[in-house]
Amino acid sequence: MSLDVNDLAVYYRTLRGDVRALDGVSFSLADGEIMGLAGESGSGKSTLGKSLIRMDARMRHVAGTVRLDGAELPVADDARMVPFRFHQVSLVPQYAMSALNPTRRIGRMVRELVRSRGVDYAGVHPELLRRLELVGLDEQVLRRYPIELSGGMKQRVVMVVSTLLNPSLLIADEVTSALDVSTQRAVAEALAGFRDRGFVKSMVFVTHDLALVHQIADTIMVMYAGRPAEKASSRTIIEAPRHPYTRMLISSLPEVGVTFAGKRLQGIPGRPPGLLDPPPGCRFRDRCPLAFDKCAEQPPFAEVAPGHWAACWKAE
Amino acid sequence: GCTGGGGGEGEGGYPRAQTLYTTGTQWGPPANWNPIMNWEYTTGTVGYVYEPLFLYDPLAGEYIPWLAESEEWVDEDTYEVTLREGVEWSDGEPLTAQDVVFTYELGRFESVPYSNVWDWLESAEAVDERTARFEFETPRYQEWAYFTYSNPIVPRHLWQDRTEEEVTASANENPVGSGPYLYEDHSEDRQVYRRNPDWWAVEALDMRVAPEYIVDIVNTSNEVTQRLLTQGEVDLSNNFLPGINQTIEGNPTITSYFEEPPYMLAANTAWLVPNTTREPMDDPEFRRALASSIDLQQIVEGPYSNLVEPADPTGLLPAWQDYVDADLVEEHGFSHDPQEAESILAEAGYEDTDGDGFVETPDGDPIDLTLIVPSGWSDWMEAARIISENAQAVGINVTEEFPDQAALTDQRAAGEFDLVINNERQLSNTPWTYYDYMFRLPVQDSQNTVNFGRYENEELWDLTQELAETPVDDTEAMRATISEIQEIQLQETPIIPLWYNGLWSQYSTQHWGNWPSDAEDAPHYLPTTWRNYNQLGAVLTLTELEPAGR
Amino acid sequence: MLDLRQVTKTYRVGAFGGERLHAVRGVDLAVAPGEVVSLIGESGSGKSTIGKMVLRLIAPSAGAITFEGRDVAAVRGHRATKEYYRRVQGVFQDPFSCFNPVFTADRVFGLIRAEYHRSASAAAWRARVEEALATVRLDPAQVMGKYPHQLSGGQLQRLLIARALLLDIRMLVADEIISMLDASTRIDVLNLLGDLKARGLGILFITHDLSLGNYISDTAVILRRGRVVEKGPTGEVFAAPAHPYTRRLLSSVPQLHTTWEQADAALRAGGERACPGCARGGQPGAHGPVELAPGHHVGCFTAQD
Amino acid sequence: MRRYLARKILIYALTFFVAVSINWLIPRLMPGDPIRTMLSRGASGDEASMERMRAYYEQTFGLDEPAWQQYLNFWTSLARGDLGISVWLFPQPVTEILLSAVPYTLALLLPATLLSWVAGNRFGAFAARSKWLDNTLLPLGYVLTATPYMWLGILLAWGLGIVAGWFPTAGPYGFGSIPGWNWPFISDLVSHWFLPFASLFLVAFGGWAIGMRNMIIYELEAEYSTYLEALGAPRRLVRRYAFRNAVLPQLTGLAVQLGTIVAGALLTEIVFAYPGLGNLILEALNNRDFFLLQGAFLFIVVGVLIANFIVDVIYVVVDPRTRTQMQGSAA
Amino acid sequence: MEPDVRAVQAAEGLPAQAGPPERRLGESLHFALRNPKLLIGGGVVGALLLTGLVAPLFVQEGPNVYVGPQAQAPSAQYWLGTTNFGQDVFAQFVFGLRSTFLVGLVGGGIAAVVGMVVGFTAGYRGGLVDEVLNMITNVVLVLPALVVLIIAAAYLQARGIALQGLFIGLTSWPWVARAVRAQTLSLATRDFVDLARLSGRRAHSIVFREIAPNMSSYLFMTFILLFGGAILIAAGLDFIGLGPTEGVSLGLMMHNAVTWGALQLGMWWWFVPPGLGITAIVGSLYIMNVGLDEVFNPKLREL
Ligand SMILES: Nc1ncnc2c1ncn2[C@@H]1O[C@H](COP(=O)(O)OP(=O)(O)OP(=O)(O)O)[C@@H](O)[C@H]1O
Ligand SMILES: Nc1ncnc2c1ncn2[C@@H]1O[C@H](COP(=O)(O)OP(=O)(O)OP(=O)(O)O)[C@@H](O)[C@H]1O
Ligand SMILES: [Mg+2]
Ligand SMILES: [Mg+2]
Repeated sequence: MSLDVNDLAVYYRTLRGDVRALDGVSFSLADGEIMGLAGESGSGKSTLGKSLIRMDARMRHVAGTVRLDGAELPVADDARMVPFRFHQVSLVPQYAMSALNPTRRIGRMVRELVRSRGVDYAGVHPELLRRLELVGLDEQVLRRYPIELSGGMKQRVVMVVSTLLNPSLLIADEVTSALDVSTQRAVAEALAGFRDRGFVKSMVFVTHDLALVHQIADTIMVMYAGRPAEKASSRTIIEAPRHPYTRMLISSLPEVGVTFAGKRLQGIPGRPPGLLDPPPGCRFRDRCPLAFDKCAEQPPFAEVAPGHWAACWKAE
Repeated sequence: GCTGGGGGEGEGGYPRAQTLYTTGTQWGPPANWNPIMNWEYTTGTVGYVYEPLFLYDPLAGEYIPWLAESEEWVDEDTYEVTLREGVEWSDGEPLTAQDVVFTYELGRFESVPYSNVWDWLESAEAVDERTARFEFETPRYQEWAYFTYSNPIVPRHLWQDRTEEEVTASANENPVGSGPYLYEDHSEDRQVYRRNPDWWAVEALDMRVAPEYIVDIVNTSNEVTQRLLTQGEVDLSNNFLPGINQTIEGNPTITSYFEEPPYMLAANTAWLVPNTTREPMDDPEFRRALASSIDLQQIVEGPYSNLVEPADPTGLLPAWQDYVDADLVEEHGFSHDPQEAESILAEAGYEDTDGDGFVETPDGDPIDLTLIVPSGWSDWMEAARIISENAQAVGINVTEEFPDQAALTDQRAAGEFDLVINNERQLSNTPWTYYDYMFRLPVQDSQNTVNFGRYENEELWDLTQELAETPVDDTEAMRATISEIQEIQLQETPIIPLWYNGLWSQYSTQHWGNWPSDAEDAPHYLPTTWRNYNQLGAVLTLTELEPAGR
Repeated sequence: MLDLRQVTKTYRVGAFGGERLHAVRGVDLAVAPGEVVSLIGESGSGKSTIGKMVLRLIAPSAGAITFEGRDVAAVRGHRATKEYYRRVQGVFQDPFSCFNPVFTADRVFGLIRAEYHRSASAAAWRARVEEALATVRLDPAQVMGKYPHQLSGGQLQRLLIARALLLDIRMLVADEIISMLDASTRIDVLNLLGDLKARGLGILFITHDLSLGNYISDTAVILRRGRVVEKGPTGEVFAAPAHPYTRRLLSSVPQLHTTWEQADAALRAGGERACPGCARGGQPGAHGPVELAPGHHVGCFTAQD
Repeated sequence: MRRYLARKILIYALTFFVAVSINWLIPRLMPGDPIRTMLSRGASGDEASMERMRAYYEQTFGLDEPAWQQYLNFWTSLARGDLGISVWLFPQPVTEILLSAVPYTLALLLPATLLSWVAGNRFGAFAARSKWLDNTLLPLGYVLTATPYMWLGILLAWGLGIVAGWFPTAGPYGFGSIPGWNWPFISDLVSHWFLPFASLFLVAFGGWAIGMRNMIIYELEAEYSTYLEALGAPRRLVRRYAFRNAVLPQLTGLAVQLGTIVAGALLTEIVFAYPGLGNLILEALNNRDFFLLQGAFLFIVVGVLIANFIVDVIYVVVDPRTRTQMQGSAA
Repeated sequence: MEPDVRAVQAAEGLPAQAGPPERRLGESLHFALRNPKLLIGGGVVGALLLTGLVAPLFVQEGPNVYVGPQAQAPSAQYWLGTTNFGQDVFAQFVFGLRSTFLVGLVGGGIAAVVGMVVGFTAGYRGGLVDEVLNMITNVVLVLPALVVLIIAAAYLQARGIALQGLFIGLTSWPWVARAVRAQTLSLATRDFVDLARLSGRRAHSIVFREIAPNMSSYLFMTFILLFGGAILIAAGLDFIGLGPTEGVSLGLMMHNAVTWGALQLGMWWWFVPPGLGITAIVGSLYIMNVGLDEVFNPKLREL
């Protein structure tokens, strides 16, 4: 069990009260597992990712624990998290395009970063080159400034840098959203390759594109309004989802071959609840065709089948 | 030891005890040492380096033979001047009558300031080594006397090959003169002179200038000068320093000519010049009413804190007191008297017909006058405020305006103004210079130096010319003519005297003593470095100075 | 209805504008009433540039665009432009950036009224707006008077479409209107476009998502580096992509029921690099559109890049 | 790069042309006649000789020619490096006057600008995001930038000069000193230089410190900083990066502010009777000395342009972003 | 002398708007009321402004009238003492405040307007217009403003405070133009601009009705900086005697105090208040500006 998140709750402090962006999230991640984290915008995917490595000043850890490789991650304590970062947990951020200091040559930045973490740069340099090559970049990029690289290149550089110290857990947040299909594919495959080669043990791959996540992830967790809705293997999620939200989501995805004239797809009516003061009970209740009285009570995120968790009273 | 002021005492500096620091004349970096260019030669060029034939001491009212030993009007039209024996230029050449003749011959160049001498001078020749003779078409005695002391003599042997441009447009670096000092050095903010050990007066007059060095400091602002004076870095300041009266009272090391108000000698008269080509300033009654409305005392006590004195109704400087006809002043003079002003106005038909509190002309036109003084001349600006207030108090609508100085000069020259304050003419050997300033005719399109009010009175101008042709030693005749002038002047009031501007001068006794003052035993010379004042005997101040503590 | 002939757009870039960037090169295409034409291509292939040229937001460097027989370039002056916009409207990619964040969202209607329907009475206008909102299936109570951030992307996007419907439009340029939306709201907007098409509107649908292009459009136009490399009835293009580029693009699209490996395998099986256009006599790497089947053209420009 | 420089140089050349032409024009539009102003300082009051002299000097200065001719003459002599003769300080060549004044201005300007920039940036970066420093020391910075140059100058002159007696308050060196390469003179020089320098420095320092503080806060919020922090980079490194990036806009700020700083220097010179361009300009103006005014202006414009150019070049060297923009498009 | 450009440059990073007005207003107000920088800065400026507006009403005679004894230290009757001529320093101070604010308002306002018009036009129109405007901006930028102002000031025969403000405004706009241009460039790429064009809007109303409102907080901050800058420039001009020839201003008071020997005479009451007044106004404006930045920019807010 590489990562074990238990009942994690993280709120954003705002003027008008706490935004309950993560409210009781539990899941675990096995060694070597790539978990796709999907869900609508605002469902708390990024918040979860950030909580595992570095909370920003506005985030407040309310409850829950995170264990990584058996050791507790002090997620709420910025200073105590430092030793874990980069070494144990690492991140390919959503903003990878602007994650590199625009005025430093990439090589120099990497060197300074690595040294500042107490690692001998000379020791990792060959590995760095090897990995760059692996993602299709040559040594030259180290002598370039970020602006001289295309979006896809920067994305790949960040991937290599973030995983340079072979962290146990990698969080990849929307790393492909800004790329077009062919680059998207290359980047996604490279990330999977990193896992295969053992550069990272496990990975949380955040995206809102189910079709994409399904290509590389072992498992998928679908989030809804700050809570996990369903988690299962990719195949199961696509082919036999149990949570009504997941089901509706998947059926609204057009595929090549499906046409408007042929088969009119249906979206999910309504909007997710605001997280400032969410209603009690199942948060999908308002939009759920299956909703019934019991949904006024929060369904547990329960294992409905081996390796298949869902938070729905009707999931069985 | 950073107070620096006096500079290094030993190596690399002028010894403080033997150096006189002056300021107040030079407003920009020393740029030329050309005595002919009398508007901007570096302080001391004339007086310290070049010298005139005579000095005129206005306090004593007498001419002091300087390069000249004596002068004589051989006949009405012929003047002969005899030089001293053994006077040498600082390069060792003798100073001769040829030099004197040459200097005046330079006036044949139209660009030389005294070129107008040739309007009435016929010829100049050297009779012998020491005697020069001048023949006149019209002997303008007063003006000639003025020339003999104000124009310095230049060395012919160095200047004779100079072109007009070299004479009137060259810097004349390394000046060779006959005076008590030699050019030593200059930089952007100072001019340094060193004593001339071979100065002729040491032998001839047993006179020596006390400071070995004179450092004249370029002015930047009054504020800086005050600082330097307080810090003892400057010995003699010829700046108008407001509030200096308090310093003089409170600081024993800072003194001036008088111990009490007005503290300073008078240097010139400030006039209120009405533009007599405009209504209603063309009306003597109106001018008189205006004159009576002005409370000079308020100006003297206000902006000047008693550093100046109100002017005599004739406008003549205290040095010319003898020429003021007291009876006439008694009869026709004016003084601050608002009621009188109002009644003059009423009698002359100036009444407030539209009820705005200000009088209109007898024709019923509103009067709205502007008094201009240059912006930045803060004392005058304050004075202008007071004058406007005073005038308004008697119903004359005057408002003050402060245009830029150069703009004002334009307006003044073109006669495009109502009222302006001016003090162009300085202290001199004769009141003639003042009357020339007031009444000069004909009025031209552009009046640049005289008669800004464009006042036309043939009679006064004739009298002025008569005065010009009166011998300077015939004081009776002079007085008679001047009385005639004053009789008309006081009734016409073409130009209103305001106050006497001071010969601003304050000195520190920290390093030098025996400064001029009105005390019995003190020297009575003009304590100034202003341009053209050395010829008025200011240079003699230097001969009287004594190092402090002796 | 809309015709593009040899439309080209060249940008001057670099210091002094010394370099040329060919954003669009010799594009021919046509949109008929009631037809959805999708423009598909990678980022930078010139899709938006075409859309903007149609909307007269930028001027073509060469070529002609005609709308209902009139040359669009000839539309000059404020009045004529307004008339043009009465017929042709656009909806853009990012619904959030289409709304001025400092004003309420319904200001987009206000602008239309101020420019086109000054004389309409308030009541008549309201009725008109409500009708348009009904068409896009929005509840006026939910959207009127709200600020853009208070509305979802789908709502905003529908507001924009409703805005276009307030005018008597014949042609809609929809530039990536769904890429910023969540999967669940996306389909609603697409369905709406389908409804509009049924009303006889011509739609230029710009996308880089091939599956969406397929879902809604009648004709697919594949752009690559400013050139049309393939053009044809959507079904045909997707079922039998002719140009290698189209094929590669298709194989990279993540699909729910096909993995990338499977897609690759299919691609290999189909003869990876063969260009049917060349096979039909086009000069390899340099031929313009070659008709493969009725209305299905393929161009091959590899040699000229 | 070369193209970029070529373009810049073109812009600078045009700017130079326009600025200098404006300067040629403005004094000539002003009321007031330089020759009359010059001669009226003299003692000779004779109208007739005055008129003759005026005509003579007008011709000497070429002011009797038509304006367009004067303008052409101006450019042709400028091309020969001849700035004409000063009216006020007749007959000194303008170039000479300026050459003796410029060193003083530079002696104040260069160190004050550079040191304040460096120190201000360091201090601002140091103070940023430290609540304590931010709330205590930075207000001081604000007060400093908000202080009129001359006011601070005078306060210093009186406080440290007159009252404390630590420093002389006027002139470039003691009025009794004779310039030379010896210690007494050099220390004299430095002690005179210090107060004007300090007052310029302090005002500018406050400005830079605040600017830096504001800039660096944004940089610390930037995503590359967040990324570094997420990877556990120490604060030192994050700040160092932020500092470097924040300095770049400060560099542009330097170019933008130069005109202002020059103005400040001129005022300071006036307060401390420092014989730089400050007093020259003011007096040249009062005396309608077109030629000196043009010359001084030219010096300043050229100086500012050169400084701007240097900043531009430095900017290109240190900020890779500008370089790629210059090449036209991103890779 | 010139506004602290850097603060504005920093603010360029500002997300064009942090939410819609009604929420923004509420939030901004909330943060504004809790921002000590804004409160203190605003408080000082406000207090001085109020003094400048109200106090002159209670001064019986004009500021230049000789009302009392000469050179008197502060007393119950003359709160700030009197000048060498017996003018009431307090009266001068409050009138001076008024004109100092006026200079700031006129100078800052004109600079803001010119800078914005140039910046908007250059940024929105682009192309040749942009190049030309950029060139003009550059020229004005390198022209040493003070020197030009000195010349301009001398050119005017009589100078009022408003006129001085006008001239200051006309020389201090370039950096605003640059900044506004940059902002406009980025805002003009927003789709709502295209949409407005599609709605048949004309260019000027797009700029002023669509783009400008999005920069309102930024423009406001710019104006504040210009305001302070204009005051300082005016003080510099006044100080060297090229200030207004009519009326009073704080700079003029300083000038008068210095020329009339207030320092030598130890008349601190004449010399200190105007300098302090200027420093207080400008300093508070700057501090206020940083406060505003923190209020408008969510990134800088501290909870
Ligand atoms: N700084 C913040 N302050 C207040 N609320 C925030 C903040 N950041 C995020 N939130 C709220 O927290 C919730 C979760 O946000 P999060 O960014 O984790 O969503 P996400 O699933 O990553 O969405 P997306 O797909 O758009 O990236 C949202 O409702 C969002 O509005
Ligand atoms: N104003 C412009 N100036 C210079 N180049 C431009 C401009 N606008 C677009 N381009 C360039 O033109 C090319 C086509 O751009 P366009 O926006 O049409 O692409 P696109 O297919 O819409 O891409 P995306 O999917 O990213 O929106 C790109 O290389 C782009 O960089
Ligand atoms: Mg996210
Ligand atoms: Mg696009």
